[in-house]
Amino acid sequence: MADQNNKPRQLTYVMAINEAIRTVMQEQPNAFAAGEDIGGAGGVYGYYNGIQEQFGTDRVYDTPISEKGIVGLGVGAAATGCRPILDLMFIDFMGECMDEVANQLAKMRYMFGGSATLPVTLLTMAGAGASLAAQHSQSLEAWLCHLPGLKVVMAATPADAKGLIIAAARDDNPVIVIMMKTLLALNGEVPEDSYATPIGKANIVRPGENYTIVTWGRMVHEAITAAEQLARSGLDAEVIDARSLQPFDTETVIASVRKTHRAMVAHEAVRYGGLGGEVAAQIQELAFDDLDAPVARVGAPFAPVPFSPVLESAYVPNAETIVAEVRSQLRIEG
Amino acid sequence: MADQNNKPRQLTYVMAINEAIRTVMQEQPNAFAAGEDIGGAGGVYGYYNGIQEQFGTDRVYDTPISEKGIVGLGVGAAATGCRPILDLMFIDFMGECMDEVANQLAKMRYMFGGSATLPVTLLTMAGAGASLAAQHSQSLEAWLCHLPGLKVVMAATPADAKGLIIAAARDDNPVIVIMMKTLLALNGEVPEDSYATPIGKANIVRPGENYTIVTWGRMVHEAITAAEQLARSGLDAEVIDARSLQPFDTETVIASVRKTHRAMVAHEAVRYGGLGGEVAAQIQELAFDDLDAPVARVGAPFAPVPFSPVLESAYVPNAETIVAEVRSQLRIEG
Amino acid sequence: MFVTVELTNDVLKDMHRCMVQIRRFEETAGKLMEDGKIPGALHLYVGEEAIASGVMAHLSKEDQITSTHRGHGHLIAKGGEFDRMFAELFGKATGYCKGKGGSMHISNMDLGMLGANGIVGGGPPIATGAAFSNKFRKTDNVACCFFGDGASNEGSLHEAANMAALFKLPVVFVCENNGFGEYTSQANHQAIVDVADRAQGYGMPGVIVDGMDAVAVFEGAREAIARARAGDGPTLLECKTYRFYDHVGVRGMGLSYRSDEEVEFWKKRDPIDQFEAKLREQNIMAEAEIQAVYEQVAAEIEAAVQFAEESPMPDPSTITEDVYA
Amino acid sequence: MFVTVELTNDVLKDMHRCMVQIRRFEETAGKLMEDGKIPGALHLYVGEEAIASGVMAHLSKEDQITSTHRGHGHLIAKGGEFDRMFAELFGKATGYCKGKGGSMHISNMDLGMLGANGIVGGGPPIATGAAFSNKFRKTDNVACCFFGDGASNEGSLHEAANMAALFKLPVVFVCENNGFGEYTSQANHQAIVDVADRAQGYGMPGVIVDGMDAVAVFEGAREAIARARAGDGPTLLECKTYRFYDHVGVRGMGLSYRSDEEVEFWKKRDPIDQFEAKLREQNIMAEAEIQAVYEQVAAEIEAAVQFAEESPMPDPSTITEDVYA
Ligand SMILES: Cc1ncc(C[n+]2csc(CCOP(=O)(O)OP(=O)(O)O)c2C)c(N)n1
Ligand SMILES: Cc1ncc(C[n+]2csc(CCOP(=O)(O)OP(=O)(O)O)c2C)c(N)n1
Ligand SMILES: [Mg+2]
Ligand SMILES: [Mg+2]
Repeated sequence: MADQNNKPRQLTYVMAINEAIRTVMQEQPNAFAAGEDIGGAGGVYGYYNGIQEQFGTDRVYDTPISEKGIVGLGVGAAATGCRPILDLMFIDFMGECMDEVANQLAKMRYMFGGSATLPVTLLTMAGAGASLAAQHSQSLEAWLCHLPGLKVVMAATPADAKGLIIAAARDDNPVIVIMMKTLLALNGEVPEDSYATPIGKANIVRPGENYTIVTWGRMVHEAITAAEQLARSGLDAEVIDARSLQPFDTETVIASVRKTHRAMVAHEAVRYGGLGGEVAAQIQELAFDDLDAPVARVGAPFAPVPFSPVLESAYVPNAETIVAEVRSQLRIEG
Repeated sequence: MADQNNKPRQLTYVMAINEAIRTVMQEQPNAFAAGEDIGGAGGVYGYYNGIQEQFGTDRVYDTPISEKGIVGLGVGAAATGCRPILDLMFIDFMGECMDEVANQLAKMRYMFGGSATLPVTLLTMAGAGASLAAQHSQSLEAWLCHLPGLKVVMAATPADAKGLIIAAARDDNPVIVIMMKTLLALNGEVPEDSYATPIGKANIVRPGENYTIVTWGRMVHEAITAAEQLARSGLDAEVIDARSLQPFDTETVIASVRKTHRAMVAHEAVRYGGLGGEVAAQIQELAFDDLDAPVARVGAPFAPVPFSPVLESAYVPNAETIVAEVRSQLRIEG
Repeated sequence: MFVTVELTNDVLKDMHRCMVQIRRFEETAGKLMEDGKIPGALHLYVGEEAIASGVMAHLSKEDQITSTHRGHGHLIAKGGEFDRMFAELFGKATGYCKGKGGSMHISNMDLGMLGANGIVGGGPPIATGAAFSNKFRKTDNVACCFFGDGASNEGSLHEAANMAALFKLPVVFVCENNGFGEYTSQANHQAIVDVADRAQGYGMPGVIVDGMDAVAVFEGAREAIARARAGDGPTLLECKTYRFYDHVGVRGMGLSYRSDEEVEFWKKRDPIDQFEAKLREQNIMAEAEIQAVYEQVAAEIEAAVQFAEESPMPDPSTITEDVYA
Repeated sequence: MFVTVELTNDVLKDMHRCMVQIRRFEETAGKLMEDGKIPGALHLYVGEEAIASGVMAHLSKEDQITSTHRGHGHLIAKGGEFDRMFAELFGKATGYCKGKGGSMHISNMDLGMLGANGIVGGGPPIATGAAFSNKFRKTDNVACCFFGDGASNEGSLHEAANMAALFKLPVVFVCENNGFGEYTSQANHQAIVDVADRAQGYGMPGVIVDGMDAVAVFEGAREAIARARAGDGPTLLECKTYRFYDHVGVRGMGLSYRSDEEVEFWKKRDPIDQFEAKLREQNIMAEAEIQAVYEQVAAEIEAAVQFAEESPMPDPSTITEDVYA
């Protein structure tokens, strides 16, 4: 329902997820949801609240703690006519089901010469910042993007959380939707109708003239903050929320860099071996002559995520890290 | 034994692995080996031939087909005073034990504040070219290099196969030694004594003046062949076998690029999201002003590894792919 | 209750033909591999034919199976055609997977064959998913999951079996216990003799049958499949069997992991020989009729090999096709 | 045979003190979390104290344990000191893990406590490795692996249990069956009532004890540990128990996954209350002596919390330390 003043409706990220799942369940009779504690409990982060009540235990399943089993269930069900929505509570648990994700879900269609179709949507939560330590705070998108056969998207706003989940569910390919635990309470405008955020299309969230920041997930907000700070040094940064990491919208990024001549890729994942390397490599490959400075990268240091809040907050990249990196890249003083 | 003519001894890659394992078992009383079919059968690729006979069933264990169990066995045994040599037949099976590798083996020391020491050596076989299709042909080093706490090395020659395994076993950290199935029959000079190939040090396998190819694994040989072809176009390429992917010898690479001004990273893994992105990003970060052209990248196309030999041989990058990429990068005519 | 397949003479003859088809297909494939015509790894099903034949006698095209690295027999019993199978093994464009899968990924969705699998233990969670789908879509179809004794030690089977029992899914876990995982004997990979002992721990029945006797497999499968179709949940059906060839390929690697006596003992129990002896004894098939089967199968195979040989290789431009829908 | 620990009055008193220590530690930690002093997630062991106390009564520092996300009680029973434990929960530099691990990774190698684990099912393969090491290094030490009913459905347990039985390793798999994995009841996560039913499928004994009765746990553990030390292999020891607080933190989330009656039923079986009643009844400890324990523990905890509060935070420069040896 539109609100009384007819202002666009605001929704939290967590409620946007919830609404997206409800929408999908309504639109697709063959969709079912399965995951640990998503039924009676509504999920540990609450984004399944009320969904089992609404759609019944025939559509929403609490599963055993069996991540291989859950993903395998999705593969087998999808290959035989269902449209599963799977829940992997934390992306850190990907290790438990990486065979099912990498060797079955991603490859089955190809290995079978195109005869299998696997419309699986896998929702999972990533990111640090909640003092959950090394095994509950990772950003592992780089593993997944290296796997032909998967699509990978990451939602930075409530609107995209809803739109990307709906797009994933409508897609006939396996799509992994990465959500951010630190954004759950974030409020934002979310259209009430059913809509899909196109997969493969980046979003310019802050237009700018002379610097490009390519980023995703929570870091989108840090980048915007950083851009505002940088504006004071006369740098007008364009912030691009990549949103879709696989397929990646190289075109939008390159168009921006051709205009701005300087770029950075920023993500929360460990810097070494992160997807930022891929993006930086692409930028210099395709816009080499346009670059006035090397493409900078921001990511977490080469260590697991520490528990202690003082360590964790120094570990996780943020607006300050971005600003500092830009300054050092462009040799801007203080 | 040195051979009669006092020529340096030649050994195949597979026999070099075998000799390395024997050396380690001899040097380290707390070393044991565990893996599928490595005992009685000597391993599916034969590199364990005779080792159980020599060291006994108390040191060399056939395990059940339980990859999580195998890696977990290594973690628990290493943390309590053993020096396990684990065998993961194919790197493709990493998905089965990624939790144990990523969340336990790599992180235990850090999570425990430095109190646990995990001298685990994990041997595994990678690469395409044997018509083994999508689940037995992958190159997944990128997953592993993104994990703080692990070291990752890759052997391109018999001498390095031996030296890197010995180095891994002497290291007090978890080291993953990636071997290449298509190199098993490769002959090369291998010193008879016990020696460690330093982890963290790249190897300039072909010095050159005006082009740098950074590569690893089987592609080292393809790069050398490519360099010879390129020499005919007046390009004198330096070929660097990175050898150690984590830690990575950035210094050697950058020194080369400062000299040559043009560079490429080539690997067998899928190009998108491969470690080549990281290396290309580093090169342009650290040697931007030295670069006369964008850093090029060669890797497999964005698809799983196909079975059919005609498809597979077109899929796997080789010397021709490298040459073609260099030509297009430098806009050299055919 | 669902009507189950009865063991009529026609069914017995079908099972016989199926076993002969598998045997001849595998022997031919083995030779073609040795001749260098089939690349890659080939895991032959020879010796274990009674299992695929006995189980698949109960299944329609709408029922699903998941297979293993040793999957040709399962596909043949599920209705796979020789020509497209050989074409796949040859890596040809006309193969079931357009040459992209090969032996370890041979599959046909239209026949409900959800793939051989290069990952030991890859099948059980997928079969459980298919069974889930059967129930969710309110069909009375059943999924049968083939796996080996070696695979029984993978965590994937544990998770799938528990989930299948919990949700009472129409799936039958068929353990093809041939006593070895590659070169490692069962005694060296688990401390139990009967994999069926694990069933109780999931809350499902565990049944053991002679996997060299197609009728015994048929009867065991009948009950398990009926139970599944009736909505009473999964069964673990263990079939004791033996593979006559090496783990991969035809000839042994010169390894002494199996004694000659052991191999001989099992070869005396050849599932086809035993079955034919009974067919003759009970006057179900005369010798000539049996021979006719061999001749027909030989002709089919010859034509199929020719089809495969003459088929075109896939075009390299197709490498990046079929990655996404 | 190894001499096992006898159930002397001193042992009973130690077990009592241990349970009180755990209870008070957890209650204090819960309060400190609610006061915002402990960040992150805290899974409290209240209600399950009899298990850690009863099992650990048999272990020396050289014996190892692997724990779970609910690990404080295991560490305390293994000899963990309150001050360094609180310091870790606070994220301080003086904590057992220098603030890098927190509640879910609390550990101490010197005490043979190979870590709480944020991964459900993370422990079993590691415990199996420690047991392997004990055998390999020819010690008579044993590893005890704690895991929950929910964790029993993870493939890791399956693989570890099979391997442990196969190699006859000195390990005891202690299932703390509190009837729930998070908010999902056992009936909704497995089709069996007794996790111990799974033991047979690995070739090891499965034993069930009352996990609210420290003496029953002690006796069950005695036999299992003796068996392990004697080289006769692993045992699955299932302890039926209940957690009194919520899955994470103290208060329920307003979820109705457990009825008030159920909670009340189990609270009447409080392991400490029951144990103290017996101690009094059998004149092993007088009320005053019992009260003295509480007072001592309270003082210890107070001092430890003060230590933790006054300890310095780790320096951000240490972030990249302890990654490699
Ligand atoms: C996850 C995984 N681990 C190991 C292998 C290598 N491998 C292929 S077949 C096989 C033996 C399987 O034994 P079993 O399940 O008994 O089947 P069988 O070959 O006897 O039919 C092994 C270990 C694999 N393909 N996948
Ligand atoms: C691999 C993995 N999956 C899921 C979780 C989330 N999780 C944490 S505790 C828990 C429940 C564990 O239940 P149980 O093993 O019975 O232990 P209990 O909490 O009851 O002591 C779950 C699902 C996790 N931490 N790790
Ligand atoms: Mg077998
Ligand atoms: Mg529990």
